Amino acid sequence: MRSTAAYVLQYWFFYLKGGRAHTPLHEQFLRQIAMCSSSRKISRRRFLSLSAAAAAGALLYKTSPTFAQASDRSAQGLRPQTARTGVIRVGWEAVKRLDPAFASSDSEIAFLTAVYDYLVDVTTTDAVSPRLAESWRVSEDGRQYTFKLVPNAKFHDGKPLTAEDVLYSFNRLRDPAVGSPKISLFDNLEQISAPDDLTVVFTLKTTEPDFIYSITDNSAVIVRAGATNFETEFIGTGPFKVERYIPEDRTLFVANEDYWQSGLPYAAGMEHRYLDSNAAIEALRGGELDVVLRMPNARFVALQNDPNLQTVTFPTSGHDALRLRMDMPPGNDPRVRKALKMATNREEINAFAQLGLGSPGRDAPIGAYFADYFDPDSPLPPYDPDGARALLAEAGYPDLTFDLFVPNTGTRPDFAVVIKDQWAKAGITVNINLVDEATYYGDDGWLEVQLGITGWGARPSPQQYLDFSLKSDGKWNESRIADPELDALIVKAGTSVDRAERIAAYKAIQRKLAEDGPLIIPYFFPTVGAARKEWQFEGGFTVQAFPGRTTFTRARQA
Amino acid sequence: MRATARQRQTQPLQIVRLSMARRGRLLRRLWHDAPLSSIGALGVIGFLLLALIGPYLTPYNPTANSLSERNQPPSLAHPFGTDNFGRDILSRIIYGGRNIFALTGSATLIAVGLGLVIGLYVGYLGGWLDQIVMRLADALLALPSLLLTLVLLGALGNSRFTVLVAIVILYVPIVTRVVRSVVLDVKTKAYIEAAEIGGESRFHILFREIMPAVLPTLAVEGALRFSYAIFLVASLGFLGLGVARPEPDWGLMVSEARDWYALSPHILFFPSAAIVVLVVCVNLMADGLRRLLEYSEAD
Amino acid sequence: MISYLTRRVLFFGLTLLLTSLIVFAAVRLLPGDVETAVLGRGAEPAARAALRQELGLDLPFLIQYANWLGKFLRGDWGNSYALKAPIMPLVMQRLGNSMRLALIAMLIAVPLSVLLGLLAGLSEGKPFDIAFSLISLILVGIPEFVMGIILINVVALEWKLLPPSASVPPDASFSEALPRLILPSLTAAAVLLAYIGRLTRVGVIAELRRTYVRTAVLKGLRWRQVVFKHVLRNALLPTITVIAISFGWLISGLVVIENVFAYPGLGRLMVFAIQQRDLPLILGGVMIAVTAFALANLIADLLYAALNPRIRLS
Amino acid sequence: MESPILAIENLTVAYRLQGVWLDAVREVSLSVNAAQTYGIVGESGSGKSTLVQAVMGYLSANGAVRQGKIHFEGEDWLNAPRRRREQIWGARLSMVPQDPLSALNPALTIGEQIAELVRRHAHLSRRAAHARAVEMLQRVKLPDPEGVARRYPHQISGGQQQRALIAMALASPELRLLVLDEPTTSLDVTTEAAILDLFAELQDSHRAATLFVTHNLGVVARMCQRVAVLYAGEVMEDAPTITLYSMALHPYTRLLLRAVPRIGDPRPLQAIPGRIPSLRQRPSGCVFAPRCAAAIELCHAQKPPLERAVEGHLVRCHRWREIAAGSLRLEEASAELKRREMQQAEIAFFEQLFSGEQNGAQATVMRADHVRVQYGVRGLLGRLLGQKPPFRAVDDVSMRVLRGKTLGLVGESGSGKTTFARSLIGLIAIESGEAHLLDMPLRGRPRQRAKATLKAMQMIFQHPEESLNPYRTIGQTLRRPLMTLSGMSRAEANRAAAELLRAVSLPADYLSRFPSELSGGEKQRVAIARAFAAQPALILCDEPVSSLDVSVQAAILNLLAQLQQQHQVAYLLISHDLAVVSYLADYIAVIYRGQLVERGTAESFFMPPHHPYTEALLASIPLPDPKARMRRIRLTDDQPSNIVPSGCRFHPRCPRYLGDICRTQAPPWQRDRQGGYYRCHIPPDELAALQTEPEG
Repeated sequence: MRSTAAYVLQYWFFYLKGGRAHTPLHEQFLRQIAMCSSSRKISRRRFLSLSAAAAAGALLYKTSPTFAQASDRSAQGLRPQTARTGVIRVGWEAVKRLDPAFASSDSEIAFLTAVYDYLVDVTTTDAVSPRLAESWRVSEDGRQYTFKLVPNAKFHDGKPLTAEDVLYSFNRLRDPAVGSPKISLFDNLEQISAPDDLTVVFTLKTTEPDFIYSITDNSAVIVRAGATNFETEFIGTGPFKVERYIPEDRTLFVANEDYWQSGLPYAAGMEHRYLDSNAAIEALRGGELDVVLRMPNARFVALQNDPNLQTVTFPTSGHDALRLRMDMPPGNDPRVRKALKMATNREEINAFAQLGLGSPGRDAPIGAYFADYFDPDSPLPPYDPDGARALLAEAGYPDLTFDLFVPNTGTRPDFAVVIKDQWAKAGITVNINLVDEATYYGDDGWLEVQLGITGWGARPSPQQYLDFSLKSDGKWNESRIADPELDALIVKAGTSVDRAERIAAYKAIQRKLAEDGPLIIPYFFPTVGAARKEWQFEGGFTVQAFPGRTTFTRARQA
Repeated sequence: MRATARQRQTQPLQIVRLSMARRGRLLRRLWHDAPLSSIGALGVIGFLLLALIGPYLTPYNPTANSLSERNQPPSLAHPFGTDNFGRDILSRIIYGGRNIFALTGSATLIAVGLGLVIGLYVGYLGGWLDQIVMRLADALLALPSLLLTLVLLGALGNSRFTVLVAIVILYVPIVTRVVRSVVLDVKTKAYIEAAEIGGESRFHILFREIMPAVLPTLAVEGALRFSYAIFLVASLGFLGLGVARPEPDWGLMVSEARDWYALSPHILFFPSAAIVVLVVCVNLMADGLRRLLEYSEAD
Repeated sequence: MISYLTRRVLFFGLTLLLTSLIVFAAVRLLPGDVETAVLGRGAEPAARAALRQELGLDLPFLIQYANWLGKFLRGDWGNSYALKAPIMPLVMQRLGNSMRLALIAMLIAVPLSVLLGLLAGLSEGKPFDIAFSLISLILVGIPEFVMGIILINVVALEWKLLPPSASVPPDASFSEALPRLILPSLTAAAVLLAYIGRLTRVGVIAELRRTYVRTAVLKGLRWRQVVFKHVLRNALLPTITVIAISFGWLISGLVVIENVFAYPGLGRLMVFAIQQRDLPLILGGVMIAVTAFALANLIADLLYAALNPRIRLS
Repeated sequence: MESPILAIENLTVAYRLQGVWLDAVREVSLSVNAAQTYGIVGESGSGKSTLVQAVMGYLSANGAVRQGKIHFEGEDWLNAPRRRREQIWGARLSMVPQDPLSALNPALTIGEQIAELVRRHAHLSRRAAHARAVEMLQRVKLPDPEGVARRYPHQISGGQQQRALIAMALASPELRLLVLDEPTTSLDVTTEAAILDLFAELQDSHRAATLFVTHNLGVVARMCQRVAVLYAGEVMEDAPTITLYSMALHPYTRLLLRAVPRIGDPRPLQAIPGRIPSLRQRPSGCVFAPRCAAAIELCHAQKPPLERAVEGHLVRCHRWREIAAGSLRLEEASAELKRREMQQAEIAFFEQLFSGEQNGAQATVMRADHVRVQYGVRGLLGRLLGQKPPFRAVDDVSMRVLRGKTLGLVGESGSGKTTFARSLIGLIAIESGEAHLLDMPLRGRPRQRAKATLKAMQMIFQHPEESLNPYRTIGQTLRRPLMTLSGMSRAEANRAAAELLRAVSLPADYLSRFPSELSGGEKQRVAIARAFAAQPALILCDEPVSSLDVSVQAAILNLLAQLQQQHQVAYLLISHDLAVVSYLADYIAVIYRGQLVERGTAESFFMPPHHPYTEALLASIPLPDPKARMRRIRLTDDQPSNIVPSGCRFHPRCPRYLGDICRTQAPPWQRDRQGGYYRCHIPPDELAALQTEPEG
């Protein structure tokens, strides 16, 4: 039976599809969603990536004082040299600040990643890999990190890289006068020294097993000693040189012929185009772009069906956290916090907001990405809206009403929309206030609101989330949680050199947060990417947890 | 000589208060001469009725999500299908229509009302005040409407109220200009002078003697403004400004559906079609209004 | 004519001045303080104060305005907060891009719409006229973003006739850029076409009813002569104005179109600037858009006056 | 006898309005011979424009010929294909339209508009066509024809535009029929006279037949050899001009002739009550029967045929024989009708209204001393904005209006007469000088004036269409001044409004009507009632009848006269029409370019000596009498200019221009023997002698 509207639609389908008959796409898509949301099966590829991460982690955190050596260094130089061809075109949102001390968005970091080098890098599986530091060593007490620099790195202006540049780069990030928001990353750093031109030593005040991740931070690129003018002069040691930067339009890069990793990059150049994600996807489909790494999930699902594209998803530690302030009613009542957890169906939220592409969250910022630390059995209250309603009534809040503040970006509004619906079943009224993201974070309003959704980007270690937002003295303690026991656990997790002790601490933290935390974290973002098949990626098409860190040095035009 | 091109003199349309029979005759004539205009007017009334009583007819909550029913193509249960949250698109369009009429309609009404009063006063009084107000109006009109709205949205915050204020600020100068041009014409008419020498108060002259002559033109202008406002709000919604999610706003629905059209084109189609149909209907209605006024003028 | 000219130019200047005041005031109302925008979060109070002084934010509003205006007129438009680049070249380059788009849209829309409007007006009430009216009405009713999405998906992605994005490489020659500009131009032209066409039609119909047309017919002139020599000459005069007005519309329309097609035009820059609360950039961009619009109006007015003997010779 | 140029047989033309065909012209037959000028006279709504369109073969889209034939030079004109018509239009058949400005293309030069016609038909070169255009402009006596050819329509005056159109119409040497569609209606009386002279002259030079369509009986009398009287789409009477004016057989024609005011004729005008039925309401019997004083049952029941009374005299009336025999005295019949009409008027009402004010010792109601009025006072901004330079419309005008008397103020358009009245009532500011009304100073806008001042002076406006607010009922309109100025309650005002309506001979149920439902004459009656509502001492009448049809005009003038007699109200009567002024006025003043040039009593006014301007005005009036001798004093067109001539302002156009003295010295006021004053350098006796000389 078919209404007139259905006929009109049929025509519209046909029209849009240029009149070709085809299998209705949405059915495929629905099937896919069903798979993702109903079964928790871990895909093969995902399984592999998880175990790789575990292996890398094991390698890295060996307490033995031997040098860690990355395996992929061996690949370098073995490949036969071929002429560099092609310009790989990548779609990004517009860049604003190109000063490493301030850069934050994917596109800005992508720019830095192309122009500069990190001392050490992270892999897609959260392992630390060498870059300008060809090797490094952690002292017995865990307070000294010694990095050996590659000998043949040169800046784009020809000056060879020395330890002095590394010192300058890190000291600049630590300098209060510069005012980098990353300054606190290095609070624990006592001093940096350079025993010789190719050796850098970081000395910590106290033990900090995750300190290596601070070295891999997005901002921690190595700049030329003395450089200050980062918005107009782009001199790094990286694989690409900036040929031309056209604000709010594009950046043209050319391959750095003198790159110290000889043979890289394979492409003759790279182009970053700054456009919004819809336009970027259309450009990708139309062959105007080669790679798009960040996009709405629905667009990604649709792209998976495009025969011209290769797609990839990886889990990350990035997530959206719904959080309630605990220093005021009703958030100060544990029953309320529990009731809210009970009123929330996380799977459904994941299915709606992430189309099942995300990995499930358990109300703590530690997800499956951190395979060692993740506790899949933390005691979450079961989904029970009626129970939640009863519990609220018991707590004296039978008609709870919240103003929920939500940045207007990503899947956060979708999250909010579903929460509104779910909580309504428990008798809770939610008024959604979508706020412009720049305003929301810019004015620090996000720290003040009672109920808000905060997006947290991917980080290589769970410790940062805990230090910043869940310690009573955390810089961004948005929920105003003040639990001495939790604080102690966080400190222990962040400082202990005993691996087992750390794992135990992380699991204890997860348990606490699941039972009585101020957060609801229903999912961890996937990182997604799509590239045209004209480009081949050595080692497969991969995307970093923070997509901006993805390098395209090993992309080759077919 | 003030007949610059842009200041197109709007002739006052001589609609005369009519007896019911004459009104009926004119409507029949309109139906006969311009059935499309009549259909447009009926369409607008239809949309209005739908917005008023539609919510009582639809069984769905426009913001209620349903995982099991997402992205369904049109069916009997969901004539326009469901969107990516499993929300009934027809319901959302109906509620969105409410938004259109409530926000856009009231903004247009306020702008038309303010423009009417300002236009009456400056047109009738003339002089310095008139010059200043008209220069100011020129300046506002020189701002491309969407840019002005964006700046205002930035300045006053992104809320429905701001959209309302923006539309009012945008349209008051335009309406003022139109009203003023009619007033300039009417105020030289002998009956206005007769009222003046009859010792009538300014209020009486403005609102009892002049205003009726302005109203017909204003009705046409108001209808056009309304259709432009629908466009503007839709464009804002599309740019992610104005009405916030999950409110059912047509422009917002189009914008959101952009992620989905490859998978479920109907999510994009229906709100787009709703915008197009309503705007076309409003334009047709404005055309019909103009014709009616011409008739009564010629009659 | 001379007095008319001076008056128009005077009004032009006055309008720009008032507009700049309005925009300046509106922009000053934008929330999110400038210091945070420039220095980032967590800046030292001293640095903030220094910046305030440097930017002259301590001064009374009108003095700020006067300072800004003085600098603006001297071509010193300052640096963009967000992009850290001088504003003038940035805005000018974007304006150039937008103009290029607008120009192509006009080149497509104006001749076609005048022709169709004329034909429809001449065949008032006949099938061609009805078809034209209906189609133009629907075109007017389709928002640019819907039109853009349809064109991208059908023409670019399904038929693969043209590139889907308008992201034109820098230094691209016109012929290289052209294929990328066609779709956005068409989107802009569609509404323009309907709009100008409808008004031309109305103008032609109105002129046909004027008494002088009867005089011309009763001279025994051929219908062709009557239409092209008498009617068109008068009917197209208001069309010039309409084109100028639609140019203003185009600037607004381009904001949406440039966003849909990712075209590096002024409109997209403005949306970006407003999102970033980049005050100097907003001011510079809006002022240049307003100037362009007002200039188009001025030119149209002068052209109208030059072509219309009633104004030219008064 | 040669065959006629134009032969119309039994023509019926109809319009399709909302799906119904309505006849605008019915069963009209007439034929126009070569070199003949055939007049068609009719009031508005008589179908004369439709007839013209049908003759031209250019009906509007919703019009069609339902029956009948038109032959043009023996050729079936109605069925001629478009191509054929295009060959004939402009070449053998031309038209001079009513409103010259709108008939000319604003975007083309005058020369080009004429030349293109020549090129089309005579196939001349561009240059030769232009030369021909200039030659034609010269033939229509335009000064500087070369210059005019280069100008655009808006740059020349209305009279010149009309001359240009005449030149265009006559440009083809093969012209056989010239159709004149009210060619002088929109022109000033002096311009009209000059244009009529031109036609008369040109008639001798071209052999084309002329169809002259007008509403003005005076024009017809002067120009035409034969006249057809059109009423409600039908020919009422068709006769040689002399016969028609002396021995009209149709009651309508007779009444029409008696409705025109004639200079020096104090008899009350013959008004025709009612109005022309609209297209929808054409009666089935005689179309004139509803307004006819002599109508009998037969007239209502049966349509009279167009009968031949004598050879060449056709009439459509059942009772023409009685009229011809003199047994039916139409005047008596209509006097009877008028009595019936007057019974409705509640004369007592006005007496009661005015009773409180009977201390009429004060003879002067209004006096104005050295009043000056300036237009377009501009400040700095105005100058920057390029406003026009200021223009003094009224310059040093002094006058007195006496209780119960009428002062007629006469002048061409733009002479400042209306401006003067408007300055008195406060619609425009007085620049200098002063005016008093019953010793109350007249200063400021109406809003700033005392109630008593407003109450004592009211105004009747020129256009009835504009003087009533179309959005307010008659009742609302009449009630306002009663409440605002006389302080009545709403109920009292309602009653009084009904009385007022009765006083102007309108039924009381008009109170709930809207102006669009009234005819022009009825609207003007309402406007008069409104003016009287405040019981003023002075009413300014600004061209009160100029936009009304002849038959209605008479009724309004009669009403004004009668109301004045009853209530001793004073009138300041402004008109360009000396006949109208002479009918009502006790005193007459003539204004030229803002200055009075002559004033005196009405009795003496029409006797020489006159100011030369007055003389020209008098000579311009087309008299509704074909035997009247025209004095040929003609003025050149007034140049549209704001520059006031030096010396005597009239000297550039003066037919009695003396020389330098006129150009350099302002003329003095001179007193003639009858007690009138005029402002001229020529002494009274000399002037009187000049003006009584018989025309050569």
